[in-house]
Amino acid sequence: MIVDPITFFIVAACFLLFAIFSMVRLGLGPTAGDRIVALDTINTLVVAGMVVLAAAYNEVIFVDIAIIYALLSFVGTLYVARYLEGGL
Amino acid sequence: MLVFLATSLVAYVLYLILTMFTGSVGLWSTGELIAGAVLSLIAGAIAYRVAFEKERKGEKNSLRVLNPLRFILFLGYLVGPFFIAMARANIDVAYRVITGKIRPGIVKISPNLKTDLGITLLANSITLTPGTLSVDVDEENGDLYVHWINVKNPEPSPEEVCGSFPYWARRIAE
Amino acid sequence: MIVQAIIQVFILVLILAGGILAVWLRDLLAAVIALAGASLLVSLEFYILQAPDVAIAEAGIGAALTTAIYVIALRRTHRKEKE
Amino acid sequence: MNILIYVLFGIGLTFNGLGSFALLRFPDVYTRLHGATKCTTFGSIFTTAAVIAYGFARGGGAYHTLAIHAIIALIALLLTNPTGAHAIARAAYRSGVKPKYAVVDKLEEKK
Repeated sequence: MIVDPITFFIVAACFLLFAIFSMVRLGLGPTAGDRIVALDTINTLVVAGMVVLAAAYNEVIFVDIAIIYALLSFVGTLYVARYLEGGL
Repeated sequence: MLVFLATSLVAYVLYLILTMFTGSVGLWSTGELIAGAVLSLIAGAIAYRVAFEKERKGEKNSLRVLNPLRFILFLGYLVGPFFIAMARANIDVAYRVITGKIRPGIVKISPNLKTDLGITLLANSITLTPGTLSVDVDEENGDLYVHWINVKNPEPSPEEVCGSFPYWARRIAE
Repeated sequence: MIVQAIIQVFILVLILAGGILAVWLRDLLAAVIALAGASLLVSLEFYILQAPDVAIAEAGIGAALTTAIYVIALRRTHRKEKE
Repeated sequence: MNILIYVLFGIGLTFNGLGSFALLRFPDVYTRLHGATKCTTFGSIFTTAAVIAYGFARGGGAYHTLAIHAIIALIALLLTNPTGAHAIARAAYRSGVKPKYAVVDKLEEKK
């Protein structure tokens, strides 16, 4: 009836595999814009993985870290984008 | 003053949702209720200047956003037309990732929205739906510059790019 | 628990890749971005090791504060590294 | 209920994988943003929905709290992701990156 926790761990491992692909783009990317896109993708993947792992460990506070991380990584992305625009 | 109270109220509702199932007074414990009230008043005092800004052309505060009817309309928009458009967008992008057929370009549309909230809603909707990505916005008259991955027509109408979204944004935000 | 071991290996490989990129790239803005990615994955490692409070602190400092300070410092100086 | 959770995870993983492959395959910043933003947001909706379904299926106070917090995390992700994509696109355009293979560029004509 209830899903085995090993499923959640397998899903999180797949997320990290995709994060490795994005890290390749972060290393290759010719302009700074490509690198920020890769960082944004890694952020989204890690936040989704944190929510999945919280269900695997059965701890509520782990989801709160995902919320905080989603909001704070947005601040970092905005800083780099403002720098590229020439503002700040 | 009204803006301050509204901001505090939104913060308090969020706090109550986050601390649900903790105690005996209804679903919450007494300590959580008091601490939430104090913290949300502090948050409202700090953030009320940026939470509800003045409109772009009028003078009144845009408190109409707090109308519950608009919330219900927004939820219906999220699960109805928005979700269908998003699913279509993803199948389209998946097709283009696999085959690699693209014909990109930047086009301009004029949706004639008046409030900042309406333009934000429309731009976010455009970013998440078929083949389009909002690049820049003209601050004076609200024109949007949209990167389109498969250009069919160099000078399109708003309906051609984003379907019924300007209609929904106007109904929700104005 | 072979899957958990695989997760640990992936995270450590990613942290190592981020750190090496941050040292190796000549464009300093790109190095800052790689450092932000590395600190993000350090936070995930703390999370896997069951230390949520440390993970929250690392999230706040690594993602927002360090990136902001480095970007402001770049604004005042040069973007490219000198040979 | 089990089958529903497995199906949601399958769809979510497929779209997340396509998103990160799009990052490697497309030619310039704007098309990469298309793939990355849309596919990862859509995939994350599905995997988070699987966690929400798991929380409500297990029942009890702790699991309901897990599901509600997952809903709030999903809302935060939905709000911040397209806004960040818009900021990156605007910054890339203003820093002088031109779209490759573009057939029309109205923003260029404006300036």
